[in-house]
Amino acid sequence: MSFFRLKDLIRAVRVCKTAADERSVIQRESAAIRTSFKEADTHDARYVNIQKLLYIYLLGFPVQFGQLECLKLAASARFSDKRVGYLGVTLLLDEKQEILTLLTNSLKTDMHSADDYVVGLALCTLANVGSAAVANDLVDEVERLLGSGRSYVRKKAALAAVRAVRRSPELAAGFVGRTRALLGDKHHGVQLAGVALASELCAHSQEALDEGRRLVPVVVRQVRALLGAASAEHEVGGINDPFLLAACLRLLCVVARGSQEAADEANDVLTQVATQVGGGKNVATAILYECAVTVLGIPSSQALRVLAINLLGTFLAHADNNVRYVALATLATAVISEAPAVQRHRATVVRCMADPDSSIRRRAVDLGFALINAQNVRPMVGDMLRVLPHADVELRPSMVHRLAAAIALFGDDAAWRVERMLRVLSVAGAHVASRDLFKFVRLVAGGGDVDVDDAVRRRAVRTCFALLERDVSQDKMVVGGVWLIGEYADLLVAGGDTEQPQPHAGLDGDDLDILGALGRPASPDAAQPQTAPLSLDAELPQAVPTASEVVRLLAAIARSPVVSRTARHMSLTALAKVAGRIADAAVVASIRQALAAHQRAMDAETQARAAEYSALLGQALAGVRAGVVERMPVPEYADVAY
Amino acid sequence: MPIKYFFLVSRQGKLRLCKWYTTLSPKQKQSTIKHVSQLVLARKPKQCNFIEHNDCKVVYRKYASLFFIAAIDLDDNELVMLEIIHRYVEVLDRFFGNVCELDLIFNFQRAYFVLDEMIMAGEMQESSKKTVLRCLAQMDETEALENAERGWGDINLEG
Amino acid sequence: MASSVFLLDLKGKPLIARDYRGDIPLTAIDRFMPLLQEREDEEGTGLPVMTENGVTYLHLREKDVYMVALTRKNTNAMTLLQFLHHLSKVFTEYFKTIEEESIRDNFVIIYELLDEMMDYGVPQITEPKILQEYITQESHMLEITPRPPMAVTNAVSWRSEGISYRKNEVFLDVVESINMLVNPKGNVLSSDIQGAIKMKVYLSGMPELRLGLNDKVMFESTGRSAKGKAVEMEDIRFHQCVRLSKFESDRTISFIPPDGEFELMTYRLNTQLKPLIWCESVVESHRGRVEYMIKAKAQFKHRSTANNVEIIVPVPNDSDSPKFKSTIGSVKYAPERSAFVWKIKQFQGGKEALLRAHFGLPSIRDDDPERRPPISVKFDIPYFTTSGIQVRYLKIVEKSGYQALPWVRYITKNGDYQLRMP
Amino acid sequence: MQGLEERQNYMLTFLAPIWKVHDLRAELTSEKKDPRGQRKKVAMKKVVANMTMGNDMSQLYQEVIACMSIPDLEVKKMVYLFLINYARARAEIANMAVNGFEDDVNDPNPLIRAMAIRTMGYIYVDRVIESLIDPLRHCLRDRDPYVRKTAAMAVLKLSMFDRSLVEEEKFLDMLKDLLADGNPSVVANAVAALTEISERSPHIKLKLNMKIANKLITALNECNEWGQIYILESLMYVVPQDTSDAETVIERIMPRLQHGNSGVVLVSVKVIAYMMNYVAQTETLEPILRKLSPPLVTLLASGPEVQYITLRNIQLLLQRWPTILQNQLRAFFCKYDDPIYVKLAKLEVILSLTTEENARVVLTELVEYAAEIDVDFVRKAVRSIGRIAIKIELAADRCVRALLDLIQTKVNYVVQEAIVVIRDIFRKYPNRYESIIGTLCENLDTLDEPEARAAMIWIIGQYADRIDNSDRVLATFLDTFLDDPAEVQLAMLTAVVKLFIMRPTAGQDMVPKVLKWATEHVDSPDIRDRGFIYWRLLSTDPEMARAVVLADKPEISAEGERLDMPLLEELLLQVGTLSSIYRKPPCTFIPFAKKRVLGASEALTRLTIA
Repeated sequence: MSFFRLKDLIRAVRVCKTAADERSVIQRESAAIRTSFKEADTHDARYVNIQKLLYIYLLGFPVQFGQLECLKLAASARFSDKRVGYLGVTLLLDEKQEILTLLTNSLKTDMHSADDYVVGLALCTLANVGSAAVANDLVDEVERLLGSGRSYVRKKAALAAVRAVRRSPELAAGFVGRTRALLGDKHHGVQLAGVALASELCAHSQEALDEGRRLVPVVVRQVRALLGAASAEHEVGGINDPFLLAACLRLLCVVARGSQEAADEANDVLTQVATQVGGGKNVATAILYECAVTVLGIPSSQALRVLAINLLGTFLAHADNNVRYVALATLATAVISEAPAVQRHRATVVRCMADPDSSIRRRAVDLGFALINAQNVRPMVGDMLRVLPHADVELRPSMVHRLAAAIALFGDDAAWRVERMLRVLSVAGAHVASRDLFKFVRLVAGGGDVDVDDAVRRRAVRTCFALLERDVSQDKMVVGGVWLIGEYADLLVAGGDTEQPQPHAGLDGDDLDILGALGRPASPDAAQPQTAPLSLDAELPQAVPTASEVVRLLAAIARSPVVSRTARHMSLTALAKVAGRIADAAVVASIRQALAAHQRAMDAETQARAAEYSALLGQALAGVRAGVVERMPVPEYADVAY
Repeated sequence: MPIKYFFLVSRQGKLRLCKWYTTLSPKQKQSTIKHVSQLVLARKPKQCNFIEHNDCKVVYRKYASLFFIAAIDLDDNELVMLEIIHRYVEVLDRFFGNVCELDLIFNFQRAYFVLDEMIMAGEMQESSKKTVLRCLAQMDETEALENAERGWGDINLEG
Repeated sequence: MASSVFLLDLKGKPLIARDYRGDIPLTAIDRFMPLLQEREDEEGTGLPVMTENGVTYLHLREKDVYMVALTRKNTNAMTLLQFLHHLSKVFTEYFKTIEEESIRDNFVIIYELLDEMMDYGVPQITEPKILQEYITQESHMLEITPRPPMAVTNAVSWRSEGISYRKNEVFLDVVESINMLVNPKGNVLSSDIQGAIKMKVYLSGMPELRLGLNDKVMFESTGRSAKGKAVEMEDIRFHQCVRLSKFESDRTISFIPPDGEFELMTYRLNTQLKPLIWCESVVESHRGRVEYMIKAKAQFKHRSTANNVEIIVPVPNDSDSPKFKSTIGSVKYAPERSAFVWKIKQFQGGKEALLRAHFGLPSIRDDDPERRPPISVKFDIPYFTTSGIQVRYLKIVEKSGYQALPWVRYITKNGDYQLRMP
Repeated sequence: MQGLEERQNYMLTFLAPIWKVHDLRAELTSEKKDPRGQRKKVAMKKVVANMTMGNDMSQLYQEVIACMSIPDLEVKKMVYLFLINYARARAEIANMAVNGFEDDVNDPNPLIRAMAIRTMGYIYVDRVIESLIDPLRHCLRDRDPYVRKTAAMAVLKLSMFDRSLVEEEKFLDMLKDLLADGNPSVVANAVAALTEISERSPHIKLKLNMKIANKLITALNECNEWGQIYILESLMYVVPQDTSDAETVIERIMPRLQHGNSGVVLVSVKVIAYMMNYVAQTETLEPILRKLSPPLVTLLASGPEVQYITLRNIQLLLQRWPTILQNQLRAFFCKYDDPIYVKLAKLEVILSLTTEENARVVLTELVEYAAEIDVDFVRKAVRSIGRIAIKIELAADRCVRALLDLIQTKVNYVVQEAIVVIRDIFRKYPNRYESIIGTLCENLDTLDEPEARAAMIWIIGQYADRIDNSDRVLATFLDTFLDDPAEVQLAMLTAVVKLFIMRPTAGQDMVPKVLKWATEHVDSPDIRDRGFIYWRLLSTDPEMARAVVLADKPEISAEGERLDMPLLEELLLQVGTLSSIYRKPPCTFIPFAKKRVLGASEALTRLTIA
């Protein structure tokens, strides 16, 4: 009782004007197909129904009920039924489903078929959805078919073997001996599949890797042959079978990694590729790029490495974004081994960090971080801080983490490190990981690898106070700031210090008003800042509050509906610490009052703290209070290295 | 270089073909396609043809109103992937004769057949257009014969 | 107010983009779909208000089109959403339906409308009838360019001058929709009556209308003892043509109506009602099949009859091979709604009906837990209002002094009528 | 037309060349006969279509501006649209268009004059703005109200470009004059412009006296729905000096609650709620509150978006005036097809409306919700059952029973959610339900959510002396301590210390271990602090430690989750805005948002902390 032929179904869907109409057509048809599966048990009906189901599947509607039917259709004697049936299997089923094992028998039978195309369908199904179990059951057939007289079958068998080995690595041993013949095959398709198989095997067994290294001369010969002769059948943009050529280069990279001997054997042919291929088309660039990756990935000669880096350098200047992207990505991996050569491109990389294309930006940021070293850390961290507020949101956590690492690794000046980290926190505190925050806190406390004195701490905590007064939207800024304010409350409010607080640079609400964001044409910046950005050139703001202002801020954070629970909890502990540091009766009283507000809190941890600290601040415990919350020991454990 | 998945999506975001070479749950598949198409559709013409998504490199190229999208490993060669996509388009072009989106809409299953002759297990299996087209022609002939036996020879052969 | 307004297709691609303030880059709209999907439930309904990076996205979905307003301010969300609603009403009036296609085909006039309906993101005028007077689909040469109609700036912003009919008539429909939520035990959880008085006005000139109802509050305030039954309306909302202060002071409903069709007022009565149509259901699930027994009862006066009754009973999404047996009416499987629909053309008060249904289920099924949608019922009962509301008079005065005829109809029908299943 | 193009796209062959901008340029400059500009009009449509799709058409500006002279209104509008899109960013485009504008502002047709003023205001380019100033002054006094109301908006635009310019050129004064304009729509736009300018400006503070307020309220009757909204919004700037002023405004606004536009209704609610702050006597307030309820319930009959905003605001109003919406509970029961965000918002309101009388009905309904399949909704339903237990003592027994039944369903997230709320019930009713701890402990292995783990640990620690094997049970959480999230670690820290204080021998192995981990192996400064504080307490004086750790904890209050009073007060001034939906002050998500405060007045009665 199905309504449509396939063509009619597609037409019926295409005339639907709304998603609701489409859904209704599909649901009606699906119900009809389900009923038809139960009522008409013929392959003819199935052949049509499954094609329709595949279309329905493509539209995103559920079709699990057709899975068994695909298996049934694949078992039909007709080629056309098998073709649709197996296609259904590969699309509607996957290796995790148990019913897939029901398929093993049909696959086995079909692999013995006299018709190459039937054998091909079975191999293709195995290669695309085979599970470890199915692969193990059929490995004998696959091995046998590798020796088929037909290249059509051999290439498919080799790729089925790739899948088998991926799912069941212990099968690798059985195929190692077959690669030489495959690589030497005169048919390109078989060679291509052979290279894939060889690469896959190398990932799973040392034996295969050894064999692979013995095959280097074969691969080199192959590459040379491709560079030499032209073949109309396989040529693309002036290059003879670039697919095979790239695969061969990739295989060389796999086998010659960590083998000087293999690398030496490949040296000449790689030089030949790097110098001979050209023409500026995508396909030529693709080969050069593959070649450069191989050169840099194996212990190749210094001359060749320089050649590769220079090649990538020219890519970086290319007008085509694809080529620039590739260059940025590859240079990032080469920084470690070829640092000075790559450093030359720093300015370009920084420019790319502001590229309109987010893909380019992302790669440039990666490379930028890889480039940071002790010499350039200050300008580079500055560049990164400038980029950070405009970076894609999903990129920020990793940027922030790497910034923290770079600041810690290469910054030798404590004050500078603290200042930069405060900027990171104030700009992107929402994205800072707990671990990085902890390392920052530890640095300020004096547990880092550089000396921090009270002058630095004082500046830090006063900055925190000023920053938290203007903005509590960056969680880790709040968490870290609250901790510092509690721990160093004495430094924060104490008089008699030599440093004069800086005027609040750029904080005046009036002149920052809307004009920046509104009067001018919209810039990407306009979408970003929650508050006016702190200029990198201006000093961070500082404040020297009174004790009661400190209490007021902490109490406000404890009550704030917008901060995280952790920040709220910590502000209570910070209040307790302030009471320990500043033994002024009025201050203690105001803190007790602030704590009292949380004694009935719904949040259990908040309530516990409020109650505990209230008790601690009571008369009875006045003598020990300061001792209990005195300055915390400096954290010193080993596992905080980057 | 194993391809992880390959799909075709129209400028309106309609899925035209989709093939998975890695195993994911149906929900993961759906959300991947949704997200990746969204990212790709939002790209401007001059931007590069690569984006990153969930530890994959997504390589795409637009032909007329249709985007061809493939995901590969981060260390795979994205420029070669562009060539593979183009090769697939060339074969489709010969197979259908001046192929357009409409051909693929009405003959989506045949687009899968073509793909299966070029890529298996995520690996490229044949670099000769001629070979692919010859094999497809022979299989289609068998299918046509069998359909004629069933008495409805017209089904499925014309768009 | 709004910085920009977008119409998007289902995938989030802009069909129309109108930037009013230039303080949000147009690319910000690219974040709309990802944001929506992050917070979307299974039906695809995401929060109507979302903020990211200081940019707020307010939206409605109208069929396959998202209407989105962006703002950077702490805008009045209700006002903006109402504007989007009106926008969709105007578009419907202009293009019949709001679909991707109709929008693509009419983008020039849509831009004109957007320019006129909102200035600098501040809503201006949203009366379709008036807009149609000077923003039309035919093209204008400048020498015969229209001028802004008086109504755009007038106190009576919904009616143009100079309307004329040969036959002056007014049709009044009093429609009461019954909202009902019943638990599986048959207890009414909530129920109310949503009434509406809809009008079709074909009157010349600028007529003054006055409508009298059996409104209890008015009867009491005027110290009149009600002749018949008086009705106490819980809450009333009026079309903008009704003089609200006049109503507030003496409960008179007086107004100059718009031309053509409109909804004059809605009212609500919050009374505990017995379900007019009540269904009892028994469901038996087995492996591979599921069976239903439904008993329906018309619980209203014998002399009334419910017409076009539809009882919609949900079934699993993947049901197949339906079989039905019923004492009256016809039953049909509606896979597109994942339900079967039992239609009874005429269901007389006090009567009962029975239905049995049987479905097959496939062997491989989705293992997600199943939703439990309620049974819903549709019906209409003519010549009857549940509340007892009556139109006592409709006075029509126009300075030309013509006579006009009012016609009144009453009907009760289902509103949101849900019976939860066991 | 573009639709057609879209359809043709399916037919474009993949390997065909792509269509380019220069084709359009050719069409726009075509020499072919085109007396009425109809060909160019088609080309212009293509330009606009491309612009809409995000393709950059700005290169065509010379050709497009040339089309300004085509005598066709539609073409003119398209050219204007083009200018709005591109001229802001490219001054050369704007400069070229100025001549055309100058002709149009003097056009005899008011439609054209207004359009030119409107469009120029959109183009923030010095040259255009300069040439706008004089015509704008004329237009503000134009004989046609349509032009005047458009000009009022242009002043707003101008102020966004250059605030001082507006003040220097006396445009603000002209706007103020327009408040007395005879035409209601002009008044409305002037009000809208003035309020927004003042909201943005640091030194303009809008304050309306009762005389103006009364005038504006009178104009309400004549305005269209949008104008009414602007006028009503402006009433938030009236600070009543005595109760009678406030009462007058409320009385005169009241009819607006019957308006068909939900925006008008909600903004009226806002003004009334605001004015109620200035009405002292509670007996006057009661009838007002009674009148507010029905319109709020009616708003729930609208689409889900309107429902959502209404619900979020109802929740605010309820916190301030708990008697509002009495007996309306059932209107908030969830419908099957309500979107999840509406359901969640309804649950909050249901909870607020629950009283001793209706608790039973509510509980039945919540248990029903807990059996649905949407995880967020189910969780919130379970949580609400716990909240009701805490809020209404009489219902507590029944709630606890319902929660135990839910735990028996073994649906993992339901169990975990139930354990969390049971911990809170323990904190509200100590020594009443401890007998159920055994049942809770049966589910130890299934707890994988931090909150549930923390709750369970809290329960064990709190009753360490009553649970026989509390040390062993607690020890089962030890293995994962270092991998647990902070929330669980904190709970564990406190629980272990409690155990030690109550049963020193049972806890003596665990305490040093956990304290050592907390202070040396956890990378949270907070947990370290907590660890050291406990450590120092225990090592100084165990009795003192007991006094602190087991310090009296008052019963938690159901009000615990209510908003802070000052915040509530601020949010109630924001009814209907984003701020009211997010329940955050505007300045937390909008840069430079002005804070709204209740204006000082003798009549002001502040809400005090209950």
